[in-house]
Amino acid sequence: VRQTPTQHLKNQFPTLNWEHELGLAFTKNRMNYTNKFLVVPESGDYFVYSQITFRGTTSECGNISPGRQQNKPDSIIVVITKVTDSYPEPAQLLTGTKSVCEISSNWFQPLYLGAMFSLQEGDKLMVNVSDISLVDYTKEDKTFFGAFLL
Amino acid sequence: VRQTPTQHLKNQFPTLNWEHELGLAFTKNRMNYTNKFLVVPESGDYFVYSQITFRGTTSECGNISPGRQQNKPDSIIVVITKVTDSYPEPAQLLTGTKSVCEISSNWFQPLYLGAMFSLQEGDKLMVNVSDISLVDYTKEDKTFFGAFLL
Amino acid sequence: VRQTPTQHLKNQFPTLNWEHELGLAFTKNRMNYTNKFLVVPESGDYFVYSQITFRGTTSECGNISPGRQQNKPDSIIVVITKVTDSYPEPAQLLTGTKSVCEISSNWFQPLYLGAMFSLQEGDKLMVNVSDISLVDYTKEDKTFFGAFLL
Amino acid sequence: QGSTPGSRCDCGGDIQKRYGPFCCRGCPMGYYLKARCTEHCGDATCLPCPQGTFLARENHYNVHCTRCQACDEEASQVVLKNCSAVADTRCGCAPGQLVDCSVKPCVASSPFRCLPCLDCKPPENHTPTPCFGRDSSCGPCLPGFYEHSSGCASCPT
Repeated sequence: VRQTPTQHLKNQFPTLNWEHELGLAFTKNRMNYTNKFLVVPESGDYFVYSQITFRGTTSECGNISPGRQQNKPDSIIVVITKVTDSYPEPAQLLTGTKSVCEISSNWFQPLYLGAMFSLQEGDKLMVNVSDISLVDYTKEDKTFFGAFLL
Repeated sequence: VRQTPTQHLKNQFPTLNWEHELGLAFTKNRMNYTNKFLVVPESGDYFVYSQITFRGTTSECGNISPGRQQNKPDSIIVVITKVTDSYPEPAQLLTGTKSVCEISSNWFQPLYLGAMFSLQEGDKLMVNVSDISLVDYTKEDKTFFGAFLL
Repeated sequence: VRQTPTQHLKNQFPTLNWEHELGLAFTKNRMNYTNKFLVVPESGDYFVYSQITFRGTTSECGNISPGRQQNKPDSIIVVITKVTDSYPEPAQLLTGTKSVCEISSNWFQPLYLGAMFSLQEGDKLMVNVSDISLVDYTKEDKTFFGAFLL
Repeated sequence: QGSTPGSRCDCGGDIQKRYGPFCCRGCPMGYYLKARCTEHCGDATCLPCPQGTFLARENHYNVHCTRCQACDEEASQVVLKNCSAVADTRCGCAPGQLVDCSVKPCVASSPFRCLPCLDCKPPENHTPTPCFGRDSSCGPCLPGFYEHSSGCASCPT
């Protein structure tokens, strides 16, 4: 599933939009992808995973001068979220969160997540990130999202 | 499985204690959790995984002054260990080890591990970390541990 | 599978060589390992994963002096690549890429990758890294590579 | 290959282990369990650990041997003791080199690299200090000598 960045839900991290048919991406066994969500076709235990590669230029935090006070770091966050009809609020299933305070001119790093969950038919899975502008969506082997029934 | 930190085995990294019934945590198919261990119910190939989110304040290493000598980093380590009654010593199955030398006022980062192993009925799996005080156990989507039969 | 470093294909990152029978390593169900490749025994959906622990001493980038300009970072890269008879070029299935600019005297960190792919009988999987000399091959729980049929 | 013949056989202690109807004696160090015993109080079938693996404990029932660790050549480590069927590889530093732990705090399993000992000139003027103790200095000068740049010079008389 390849990602094209789009802002989505209010007062929540932006949701990534994925491409699900080209290249390595595929959906089968009625696992469906619509409007930013992987839709669970049948109840069961699923292994859900994602990697997001982030990249950015150095921020104020990495800008060190003699005698300076230590700065607060920036951060990169990825959240795999479940939306279900049975409950009005999304549930955060998996969160990868890392501080970023790099002294180099630019930086890049991946966050990987994966775990097993009991999901219900019709549950929807999405990926939210702290800042879409930091997501490296250029190649599907660096940023991806998937789930399979165990 | 949510984690509540407790010191455990001598001359070995401390073992994490997990909560295994509330929220996203569950055990099924006779996979049992007792006294810090996931207990393997039947011999077979299992995918074992864990993510530990660490967080800390900056250490001496990140405290840089002009012309200083480079400091040695701290480190964060997570080990998934197997204990079996067929051999008197635990076996390290998976190890995530990362150096930490942050210049920011504080830092946080996850270590993720996952792989397939041939396990015997009765084998026990536990998670050890280099320093329990650095583990972010506040949310189950950030720090988790699981295994499933393939 | 343990790794012993060897250079391999032209104009491509070096390919890691693995040991596949000792300790925790094993192959079964006709999954075969020959000459740096895991060979897919039957067509189907496979979960493919690897962790590479990298370690190094600090580079120029981490060498900071007052009023200095920000340096370009080094990088560590791991790629799980598929080689198939049906197409003359390898396909990059998974890539972990991280910038490295550490101020400490040395550093070490893992990159983990894992995802599901539809593979054909006879497809071959290998792991390439940006710099073999940075790979920590000393223990099998830190650097590993595997795949299983779903 | 079995372990301690003629000992008590009641599966009670840790000498034997119950496998179904039988009490089996385990395998000695350096061997892994190939097959369980097929008669009460019999010996398990044990085979030697393959090259590159070991098992250090007696009377066990492990079906795999543990892989030997490798020494980190990039960190100038050397093999102090090769892996055998009963003990893991022991890695360390060559003579004239000191163990430099890669992290702080340093624990037994911490990564380390080997650094050349400081070349203390002239050695005869220095209190002899084992290499590993000379983390960053050559040690005090002998009486009648004083620290001078990187060596010990004789005190003016």
